[in-house]
Amino acid sequence: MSHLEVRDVVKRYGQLTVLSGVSFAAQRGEFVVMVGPSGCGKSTLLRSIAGLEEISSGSVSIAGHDITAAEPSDRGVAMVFQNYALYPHMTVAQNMGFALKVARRPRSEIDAAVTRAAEILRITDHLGKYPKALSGGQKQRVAIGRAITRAPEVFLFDEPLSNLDAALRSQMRIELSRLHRELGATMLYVTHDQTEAMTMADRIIVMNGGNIEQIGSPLDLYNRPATRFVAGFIGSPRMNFIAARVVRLSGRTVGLSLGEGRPLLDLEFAPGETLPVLGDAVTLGIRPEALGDGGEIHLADAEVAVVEALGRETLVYSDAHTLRTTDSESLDGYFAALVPSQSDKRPGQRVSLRADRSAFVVFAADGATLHDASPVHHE
Amino acid sequence: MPLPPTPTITGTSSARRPALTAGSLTATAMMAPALILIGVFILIPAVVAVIGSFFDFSMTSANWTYVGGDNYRRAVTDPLFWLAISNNVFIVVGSVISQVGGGAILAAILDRGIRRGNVVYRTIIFMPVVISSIAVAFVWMLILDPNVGPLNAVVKALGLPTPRLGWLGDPSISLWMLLLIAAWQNVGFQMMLILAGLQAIPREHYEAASLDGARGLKAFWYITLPGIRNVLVLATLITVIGGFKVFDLVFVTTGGGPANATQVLGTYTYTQAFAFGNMGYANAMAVVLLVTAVLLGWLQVRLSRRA
Amino acid sequence: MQLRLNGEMRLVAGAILGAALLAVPARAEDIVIKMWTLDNNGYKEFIAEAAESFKATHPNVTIEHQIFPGDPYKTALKVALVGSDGPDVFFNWSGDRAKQLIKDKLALDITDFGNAPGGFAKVLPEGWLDAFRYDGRLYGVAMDAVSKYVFYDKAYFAEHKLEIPKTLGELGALCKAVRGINPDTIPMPLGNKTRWKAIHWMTMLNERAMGVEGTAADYDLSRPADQLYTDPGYAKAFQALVDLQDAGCFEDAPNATEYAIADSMFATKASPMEYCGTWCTSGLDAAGFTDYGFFRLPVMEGGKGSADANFLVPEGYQVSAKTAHPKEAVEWLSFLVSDEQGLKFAEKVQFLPSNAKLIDKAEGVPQSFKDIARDVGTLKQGVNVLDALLESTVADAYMNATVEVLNRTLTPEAAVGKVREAALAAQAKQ
Amino acid sequence: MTLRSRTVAIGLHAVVSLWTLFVLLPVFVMVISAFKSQAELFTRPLALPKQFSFAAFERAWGIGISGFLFNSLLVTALSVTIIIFASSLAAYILARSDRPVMRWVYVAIVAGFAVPLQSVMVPLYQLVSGAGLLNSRLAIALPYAAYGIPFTTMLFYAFFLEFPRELEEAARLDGCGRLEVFFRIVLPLSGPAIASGAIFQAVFNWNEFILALLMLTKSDVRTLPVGIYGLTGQYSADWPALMAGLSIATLPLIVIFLLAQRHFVRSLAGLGK
Repeated sequence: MSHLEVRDVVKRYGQLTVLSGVSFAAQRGEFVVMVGPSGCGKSTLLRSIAGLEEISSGSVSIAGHDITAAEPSDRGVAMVFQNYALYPHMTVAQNMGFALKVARRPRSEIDAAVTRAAEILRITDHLGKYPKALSGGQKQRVAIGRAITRAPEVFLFDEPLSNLDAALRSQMRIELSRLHRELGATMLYVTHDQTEAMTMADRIIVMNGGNIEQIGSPLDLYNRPATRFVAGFIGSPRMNFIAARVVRLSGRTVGLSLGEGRPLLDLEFAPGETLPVLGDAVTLGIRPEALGDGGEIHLADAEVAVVEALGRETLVYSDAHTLRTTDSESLDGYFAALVPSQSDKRPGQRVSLRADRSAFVVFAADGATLHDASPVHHE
Repeated sequence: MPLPPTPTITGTSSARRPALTAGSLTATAMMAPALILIGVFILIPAVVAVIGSFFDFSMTSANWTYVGGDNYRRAVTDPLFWLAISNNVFIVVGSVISQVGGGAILAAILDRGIRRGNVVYRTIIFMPVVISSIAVAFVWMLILDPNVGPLNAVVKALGLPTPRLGWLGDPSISLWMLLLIAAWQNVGFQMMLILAGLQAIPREHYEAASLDGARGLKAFWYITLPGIRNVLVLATLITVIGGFKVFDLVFVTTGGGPANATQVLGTYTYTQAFAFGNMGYANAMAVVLLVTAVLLGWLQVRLSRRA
Repeated sequence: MQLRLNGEMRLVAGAILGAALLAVPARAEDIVIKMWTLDNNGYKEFIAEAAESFKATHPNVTIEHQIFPGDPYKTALKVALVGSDGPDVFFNWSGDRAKQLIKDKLALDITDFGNAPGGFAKVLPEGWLDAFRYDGRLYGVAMDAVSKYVFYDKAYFAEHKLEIPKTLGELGALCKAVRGINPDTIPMPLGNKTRWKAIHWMTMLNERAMGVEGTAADYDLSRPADQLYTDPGYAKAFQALVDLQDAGCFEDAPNATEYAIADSMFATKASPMEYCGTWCTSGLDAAGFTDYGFFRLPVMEGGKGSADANFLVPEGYQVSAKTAHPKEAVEWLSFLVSDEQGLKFAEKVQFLPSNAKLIDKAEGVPQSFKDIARDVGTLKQGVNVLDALLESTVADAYMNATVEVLNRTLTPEAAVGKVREAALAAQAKQ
Repeated sequence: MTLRSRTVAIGLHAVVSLWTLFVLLPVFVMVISAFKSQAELFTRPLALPKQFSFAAFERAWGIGISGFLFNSLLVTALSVTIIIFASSLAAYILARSDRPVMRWVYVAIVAGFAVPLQSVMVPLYQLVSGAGLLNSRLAIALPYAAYGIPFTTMLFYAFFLEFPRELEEAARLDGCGRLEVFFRIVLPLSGPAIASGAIFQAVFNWNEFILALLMLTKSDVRTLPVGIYGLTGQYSADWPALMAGLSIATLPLIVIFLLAQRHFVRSLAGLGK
């Protein structure tokens, strides 16, 4: 049985549906990260699990108990908030011990729990201070410490690192991973930062528009995105998308062209798969790291527009003039390519955009990945 | 490090109710003290006043005679009622200009123009707010006295003419004096309110505006004014409602005189009720005042919510 | 909306009460009489000492004395009499205010208690009893009266060889003479900011123009509507006030001047005269000013008034209709107007007591007070003050009209018109 | 600093200084007058007293100002406590509830702010009288509290809208019920709103006159304004003692204001939102 189980959770505010039937389960000790763009419902889902939002239908259970209707404090969860939510009028120790104090635990037990949590987080020196005397990172540790003292079944994190600067953020990522290992606790972590998701998660839940798009391990999501949305969301820099059209149907082979041009790719559909219709709009996706001046398929000739040296690698944005990416991260439909730094590209330089055929991912008009369609060489 | 085995989930035992509206009983209980007090001491008397406005009775007599809308008809034809209303309107308009305007000017100066002595100034200017209207009225009566008052002495020393009938004895001047006293007492409050609003405007807005070339008046127009719009609405409405409710000040300084010249709804109602014993008529006028004031209160909510 | 017991109920209630009293005849219950008065100098001490003396005959009665500021008392009293915690006995002016309370059955008919042995009705002269007599019944006990005189600075008069005026015209001439000596000297400051100073003038000027008889039917609104306040004497009285103002008697802005300021002008000898009440003597005493004389407001040339009539406003106490102890309350009031207490009252408060039998024995009061008391004793006719005597809306209109006459925003005739208008409205409501 | 900006600065200083002087003059007159004799007060109004005499203060004290002070303190403290307690609770629910009916409740409460006291004075008196609460210091605190609640609720409402909700959510997760969240987290952090609400209401209740006059008829329960007003008699008024009494009555509030003014200004900012 799963440790945390969410079944068909629906959340509506009047006419507006924020969660439309979400289900997933987390195993004991698993670190699950929920990602998605803002407004996708991930925070609402987290807060529904915490009991801070009342759900319209569905159920939530933790460790086998149905807690759908329980008070937040009776659910066995602890939450770490984005803005820390430390009580300004209490010291660090009082903040961390507050839940136990409310539960009328004996003084000695509270002290012991606070001391232990402080040791884990290395904030023992700050126990007597008030939150306003702490730095952002220290505040976040206290917020985590407050969760630890409660010894919850499930830890909930609501974008806990988004208020920290970059260096501190990566440090805290490592700490959180260490903490997860040490405590062996079930953690549900909400973020919009895919790096956090990729680096910390055992499993990632990608949410979009109140639905779960895909659940899987970080590499699963990267390598086998279930939808165009997941493909676009996971991976940095973002995947290049190119609008394509079905221009030829022959048996189980479907020919695609880019824009008005001649067919570029043929797809071989596995038996049983629904074939697209002639004239259907589909999308081709290719990751920037797969795009370069080598490869079997020539996409287009282009002119380098912007070069961003990232250090080990260089990100090159090129303008193909006749062919534009859609849904692009950069402006103007430029193609993004991640190339080794030695390649020494300069703006204005002519390049050829090429890639291996296996690097292409094809998405149907509804956004679903056509996994069972494999590109074959044409020409 | 393993977690201590603390069983924390007790959720299954709760009845099936939504977690966060669970406190609606508590919510009602938390609202209760305020609602009960308001109900008993404001609502019930207000309702009784409305009922009383349809009767003819004196405070000391036990007989209530139902007269329908007579009291309201009487008000319509009573020139003093209209005079009182126009005096109220005068005070309202004058107070908004003098108090909100004056308060805004002082606040603007203290916010941007002056650094030294800021706290001292603002403390002193606010001080009259905490002095009782009774005290204010007595002190000003002394100051405005035509025979021995300092104001006359100062005006005479400047070689200017003093009003023959006295500052409070001349019907054409006494209302202005009430405005002056009210301003003396209340400008500090409005100043503080507006100052608080001004200080809540982020400095970056001014910096950005000044990079865009908007300084001085332009910055005031495009940054300051929109930034304190809500505060100004609130200040204005507090002043307007206060202007309609004005009582203590008029009651003690002029008693509505000379010869009713400064009668306002509050004092005229009081006179009709307690001096003449026309409780029904007084109630009818009180209801007019009540409705006006409540409408203004409603307006306040509307205006501040929209913002 | 008042609960009234009918006859039988009262009998039953009385029987129960009587039985209860009989059951415990030995122990008299403790009685608290709540008494409300204004705050005049010496009042508090006088009541406190009297209450102590009263214990000699009524050991079980405690007097609980509350004092009030002047104007708000009128409101507070009315409100309290209707409410649950009102006084048993309370101060009131004779005139319309007393009449209203009697009409609304809030003041008790105390004729029978008063006529009991030792009752006030056996002590006070008929004239004083009239102050609170309505339809032949007594509704109050007159305690004192205030009168008004023109006080003058004897030294100033002697220095400038000024004479006491015999007529209002001479008074005007006197004012001009004072202005002639120093134009900045205000001959007799008025101080009408609270409106009652000038209405005191009008009270006497009306008498001087028309006599007490001539005005009575207008004052109590008993004259037919078409004749109400049509006597040209009313306008003449206003004109007399205007004439005095034109003669420079008053300060420039009488309607903006506090009465206390007018009083101090005379007390500090900045002004040589003031038309002031008998209550002024204690204040002058306190200011160390003793060398003053006084005279009644002079008569009007061609007026119907009498030199033997003067301002005299009886004040006294009424008993609340709600009191639980009417007998004790009246006994207490009767005690207050006994010969001995009358004397003490004169000594402590320096008001003219209704019982002035022993006034000559008074100690610690200025000679002028005794002189005034003696002069009041020679009056043939007391003139009650308009603001207490008239129906409240008429009184209000009269005070406002007087203010406007002084401000010169109304002519005397127009002012009478305003009063008549109010009187007609009040009469129509009766 | 340029000449022009210096001129402007001087001009601004002058405006503020003039108003400050204008504000101070009457206060000065009040205090100075208390040291004069009645005659001196009226004959030499602008001059300093010839000798600083405390006689007027003694006379004012002699009418029992210490008792009035105590009564005012008691009535003010009690009513302000009730106001803060009831208003903050109500405002908290109003600010946190999304039920449409609560909007109407809010409007109704705000409407109460507009109800003029004198228009309901007689029914109110009869109510209090009927309940047998006349002449009870504590009883007058209840109507005072009722009339203070609307404005204070508005004040708290604005404050609570800005209050960080995560703190309350954290507290709920920590096991606090609604009441506990309020009393252990929200209220302890509402200092500015409490301070300004308390000052406003203290000013009003400390100075309230008409109701106190009607409902407190015994001199041993009277509050300051009524007690001091007693210095004006039927035919005479002791102005120096009046001024002395008013000075005594004014002082405590000025001190309280000076102590609390920092909070006060900060929380006013929330009112306009």
